[in-house]
Amino acid sequence: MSARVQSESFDLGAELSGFGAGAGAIVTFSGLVRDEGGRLVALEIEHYPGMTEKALAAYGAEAAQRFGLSDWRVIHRHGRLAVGEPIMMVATAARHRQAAFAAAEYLMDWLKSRAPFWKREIGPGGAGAWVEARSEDEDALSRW
Amino acid sequence: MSARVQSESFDLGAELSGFGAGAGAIVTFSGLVRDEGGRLVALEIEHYPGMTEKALAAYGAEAAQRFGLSDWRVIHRHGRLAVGEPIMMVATAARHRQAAFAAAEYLMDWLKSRAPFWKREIGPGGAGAWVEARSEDEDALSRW
Amino acid sequence: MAVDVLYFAWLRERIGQPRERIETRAATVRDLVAELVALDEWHAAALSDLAAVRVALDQELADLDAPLAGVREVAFFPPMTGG
Amino acid sequence: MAVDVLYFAWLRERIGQPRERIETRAATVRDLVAELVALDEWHAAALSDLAAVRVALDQELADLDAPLAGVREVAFFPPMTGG
Repeated sequence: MSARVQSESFDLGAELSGFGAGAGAIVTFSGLVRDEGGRLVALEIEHYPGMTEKALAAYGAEAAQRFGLSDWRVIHRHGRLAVGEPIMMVATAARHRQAAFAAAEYLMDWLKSRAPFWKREIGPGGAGAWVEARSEDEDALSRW
Repeated sequence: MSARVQSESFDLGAELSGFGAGAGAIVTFSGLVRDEGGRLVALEIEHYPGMTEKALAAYGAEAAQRFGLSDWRVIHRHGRLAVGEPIMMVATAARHRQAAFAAAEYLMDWLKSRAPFWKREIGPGGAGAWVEARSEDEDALSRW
Repeated sequence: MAVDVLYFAWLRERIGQPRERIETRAATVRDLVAELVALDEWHAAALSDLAAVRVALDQELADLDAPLAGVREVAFFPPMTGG
Repeated sequence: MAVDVLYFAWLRERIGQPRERIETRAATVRDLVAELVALDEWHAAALSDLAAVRVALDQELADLDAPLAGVREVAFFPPMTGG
């Protein structure tokens, strides 16, 4: 049961070692930097130190209670992340698969629209546009 | 894009190394042997050699097409698996998280009720009951 | 014609063997089941409740009314519990 | 009272600084925005379209009509794009 905000990379396999012991179902999500057809070389991720950690821990605890998770983990990076690098991950452990899937999707929907991170595109020529929030991401929250 | 049936264990982290390169979203599910409150020491999993491999490959290919996956992997074990060991995993890679989540859940729903595996409980005293199919698992298929 | 008939999980245990070769004139799976049930008490016990039995023909799921023409391998088993 | 006002992403860039200390008598976030907009053209540009601005009070998401009494840190930023 932990939330981390960090600039260093992480290894999904290493993070999962020992995760969810005793559970029947483990779901993970990881988000990676896409090159958007060659338009991007990296993303620069800004965040709100202090609030970020609190928000991730709060959403994790909420998901744990709502879906009866036996374990959960959230890691989100900030700073400059090259194409192909992991941006973040969530992992959820529960008795059955439905709860583990639902909790991972719930966490992702909250992180996308309610955790204080902002992505900026970095192209071959340097810093580009701030990524705009997608209305689908906002809409996704309404299902919970 | 691969399906495997094997008696050996596998390491989720190792399986994901290089998986889904170029994708933005990776979802994994892994199922582990639960001890059911101390009632079990292992599961024995029987399967239908020949049909199993075909079924897993077919469901994977179907999910890839339906959800636009850039990569997928299914591994399912058979034989005697001790409590805490991984039973199976699916991994899906797509551009966005919705497709990756939906494809992983779709694959799990198919594997649970349509792939030729049968689980038997092994208690401290030896072989016990065959696990009965859950009506929720059958119902889960109807949503697709 | 001759078909290989395979059994899995508790059907295999009740019948006492994992496979057998059967000479049959059955037109459908249901007809074949009737012939098997008539063989002995073990087949009868295993195949008594068809709601609990699933069928594959040449390794593809099928239903009880599927035709057997050209089929080489018929498998009977309980509802699957993978994943 | 004095509050620390923080800006992130393009709001930070338009305003030209990540934080500032503001003496204010504003009762709500909306009142504070009005005072900030009156400061100079950069604040006005950053805070012109409030539909595109999100607010946190002491690191908790809040809305524009939330009261400022007792608040020490106010943050303005665009819709979040984590994950």
